[in-house]
Amino acid sequence: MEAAGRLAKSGFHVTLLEKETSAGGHLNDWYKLFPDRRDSSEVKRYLDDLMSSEQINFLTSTTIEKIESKGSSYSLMTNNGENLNADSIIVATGFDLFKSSRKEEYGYGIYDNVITSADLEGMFRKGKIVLHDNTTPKIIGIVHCVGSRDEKVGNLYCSKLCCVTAVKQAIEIREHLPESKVFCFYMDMRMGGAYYEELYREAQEKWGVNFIRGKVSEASENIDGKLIVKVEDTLAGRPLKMEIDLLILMAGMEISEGSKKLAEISGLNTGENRFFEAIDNHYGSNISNLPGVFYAGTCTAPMNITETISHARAAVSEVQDYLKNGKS
Amino acid sequence: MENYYDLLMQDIRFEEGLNACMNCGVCTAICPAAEFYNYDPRKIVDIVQTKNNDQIVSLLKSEEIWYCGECMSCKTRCPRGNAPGLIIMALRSLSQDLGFFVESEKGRQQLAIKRTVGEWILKHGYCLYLEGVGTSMHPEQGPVWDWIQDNWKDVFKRLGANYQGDGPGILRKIPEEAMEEIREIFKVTGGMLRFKKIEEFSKKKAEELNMKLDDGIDNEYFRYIYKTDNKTHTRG
Amino acid sequence: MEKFGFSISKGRQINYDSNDRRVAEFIIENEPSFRLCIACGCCSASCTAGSFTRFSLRELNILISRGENDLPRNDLKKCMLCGKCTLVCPRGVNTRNVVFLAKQAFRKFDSYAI
Amino acid sequence: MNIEGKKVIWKDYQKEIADDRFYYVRSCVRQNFFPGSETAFLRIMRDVLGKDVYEHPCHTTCTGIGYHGDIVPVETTMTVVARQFSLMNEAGYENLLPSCITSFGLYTEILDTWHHFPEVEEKIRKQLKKATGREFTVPKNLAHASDVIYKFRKEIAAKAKYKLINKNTGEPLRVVDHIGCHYAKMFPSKGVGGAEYPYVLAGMVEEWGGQVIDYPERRHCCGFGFRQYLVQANRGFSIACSKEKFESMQPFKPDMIITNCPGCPMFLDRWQYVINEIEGKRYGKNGEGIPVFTYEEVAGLVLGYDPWDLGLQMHQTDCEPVLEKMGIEYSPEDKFNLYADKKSELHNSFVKA
Repeated sequence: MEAAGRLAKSGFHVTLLEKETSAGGHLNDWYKLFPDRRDSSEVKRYLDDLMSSEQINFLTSTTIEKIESKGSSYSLMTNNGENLNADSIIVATGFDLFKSSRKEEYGYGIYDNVITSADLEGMFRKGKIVLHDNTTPKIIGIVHCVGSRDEKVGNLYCSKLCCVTAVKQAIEIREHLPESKVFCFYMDMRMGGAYYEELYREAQEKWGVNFIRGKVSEASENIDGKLIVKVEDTLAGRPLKMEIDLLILMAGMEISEGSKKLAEISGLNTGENRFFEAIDNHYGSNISNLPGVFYAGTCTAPMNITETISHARAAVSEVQDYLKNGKS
Repeated sequence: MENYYDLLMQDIRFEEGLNACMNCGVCTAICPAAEFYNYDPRKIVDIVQTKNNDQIVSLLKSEEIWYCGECMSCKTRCPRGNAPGLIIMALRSLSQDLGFFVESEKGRQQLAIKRTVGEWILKHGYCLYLEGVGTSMHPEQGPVWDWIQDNWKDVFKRLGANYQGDGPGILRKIPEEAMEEIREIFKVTGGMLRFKKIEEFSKKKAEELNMKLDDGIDNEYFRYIYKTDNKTHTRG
Repeated sequence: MEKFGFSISKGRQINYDSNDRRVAEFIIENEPSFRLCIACGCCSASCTAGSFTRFSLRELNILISRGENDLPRNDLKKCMLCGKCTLVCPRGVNTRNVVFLAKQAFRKFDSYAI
Repeated sequence: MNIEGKKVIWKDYQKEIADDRFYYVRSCVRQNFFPGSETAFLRIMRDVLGKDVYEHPCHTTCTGIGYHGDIVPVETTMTVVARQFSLMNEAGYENLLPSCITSFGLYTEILDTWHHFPEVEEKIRKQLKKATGREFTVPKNLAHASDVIYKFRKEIAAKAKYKLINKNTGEPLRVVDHIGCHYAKMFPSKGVGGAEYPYVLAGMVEEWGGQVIDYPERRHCCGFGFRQYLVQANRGFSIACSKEKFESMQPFKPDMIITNCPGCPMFLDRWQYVINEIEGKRYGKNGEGIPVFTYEEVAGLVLGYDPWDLGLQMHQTDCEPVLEKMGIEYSPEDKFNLYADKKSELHNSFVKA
């Protein structure tokens, strides 16, 4: 959306293809953003305003079925049978949240009170954090690194944003439910963004969130429907077992299904982490292996919103440069 | 001093079991041994991956490498594809090959296993031998086991066994030529050598402790290693 | 027990649900910085007592906050209250006061004093 | 608990199980403690399902207990296993069918190691040749005996005389399934249903009318731990593991436990007796224990075999409460009767087979 808006402002004719019925992706599902916890709708509004240009042809419920190089341009065929011609393409196919049921030992989809970070955002939107039986949870556990840093699910990388999401959500839970206790189970606290570490400190200081260093090994359900969590408290060097009312899985980021399909039909390169691979990680992170095709955002790696918007702007600059000078 | 890390690397299980560990503790969290023994598989993996020779020697002589039950629950969960259980098996093998096992109470027990299970394999072709498992050494087998032992011929016959008989069937007598093959395999592949080392190092230890160690299981040293629990291994 | 030659082992898991966390709560109430610990180990590294005996403030802080009081109860005796730990803490935890309060709390909640 | 979630996972773990012509290898523990189970298994396979199951008189232990007791080196174990393969080749069979879970796990692990380290397999070939003059090819299919019963659970249900249903209440029996650790924890894809929610026993129980109960320590080891049981000084650990499981399952009021590993049922059975002796505690209803069964015993009961032909008299924890609930016709006074008429008939039929 950022790239489309910016390009339109510069006078280009832009066609934006969106597989859903509206643009915005995961931003639509999130309630408040880290680290300043502003409402996600404010960022969405900014993007929508950018999109209001008449230079943008916005096609929803549209995917690409075929992509062909026609000399110096590309011909795209959509699922609606439409043929589009483009001098340049920006790929902004985003990410999918890791499907938490694949971490079988955490019982997502089996145990009623195991939910994901995305499910919790839904609860925040409704203003009600409740268990499956509509009662209020008292002890809440947050599991970091679900689907990240884990060879068992084929993702060796860190998704980068789950730690800060966990801290943000822990604070929000404490705000909503002042009587509750929150436990974060982490391997390393990776708070590498502006004001992330400060948020972590606030969670400890102001909100009394508990942090236990250890990867949760399994969750199970007892006769009362409570979850039993097994973890090693590695800093104490002892295994630890506790009862939890609600367990929240911090689902990591994976290449989206849409990206996978695009990679198959286009010949765009993907890396070992299965995200799209740019020609250079340092100075060419927008540039793909196909001339005139550029990347923007989380289709190349986990990124936060700030980074995604910056990356999109950089893609715009690459497109401009390409159309002006580089096209041969 | 030998480089013990290199020696461990000669064991295929060590190579399979050790990748880079990030100390997440998922193995300890699920480990039955860590739940009851003063034991932390995460720390063992962390020590061996440092390749620190002194620390590895300490491990080879320690009690803690003998706590694992080899259930392999750790392997299911490790996010880095390690198998602490396999690393333990390599450590135990090396500890026996070098004679370090007699330096710990739990390590010394290897002789008891060799003289029961080990001997039974070579004599009878199975790891267990009905007449060797009595309630004097296995009181937990209970009154029903006494009844079975008193009447084993009839009990086993009724249940379709072919006890010490020819041909196929439960607890049959395995033909001598087959047993000879098994013994030959033990000779060729290092099984006999392992047994010999367990015996020799144990005999030395028994002398050092001034204890009697004859053949078989009815002697002072065997009883000592079979029954001693100095109560430092668990919390209570 | 004699009959079988062994007794049933007791678990050593930290059982958070049944542990007594009154000592931890007492410390937090009187020294809220206790919560800020990130277990970096600076306190243990600079600890005078820790360089001569097996004594880790980092570990004791964690154990107390989990309600595992047995080791801290006895180990805290080793602290000489020199205060270096407080000086070096990157999170501003007043560890010296934590030790002080912990001793006080044990006196308060335990039937026996340290 | 949402069973649909489990079904999704079960779908992902469908292993290949051979249909016929099996090469059976016996279990050290099962032969000694549950001989009736191996007998029942072969009866079911041959008489009920009409399968060809061959047993070579010259086969031996895989050395599993010695291997996991760490007295047998890995290369020795691999070579003994290679010899088992060689005997199977000699008999003209390709589908290996171990009675033991530790064997099954070990065979799986060795085949995996050889796959990743072909030089190890080469070395073992040379050693086997040197020691015995034998050569071998690896099995085409490897399935544990419980996999095969799982595969034919519907055929067994079709011929069932009894169901896992409480005859008096009409309610399904509440069954705890305990899977041997080495069944799938090392290689989840080699177990029916995977490592976290194995379906191999649950599938049998459901098919035969019972209800499987999940409880927090479901995946916990029984505590055998090889050396942890073999040496008396270590048994405090072994029993503590089983106790952990009993304490965890008790609130769910299970009627019985079903197992697929030879060792687990023996420990879950005997440790109940010991806990009662030491602490005066029992985990079943009305001061009884919780009866523990092998899957062969359960299949046999469902098919209407005499409980004493199945060897239930060898259990320390009484099985009668389950026999009563299922409405099985049996003769209580024959339990310890060594000279019951049936024995010779059964014995003869078996030896002939």
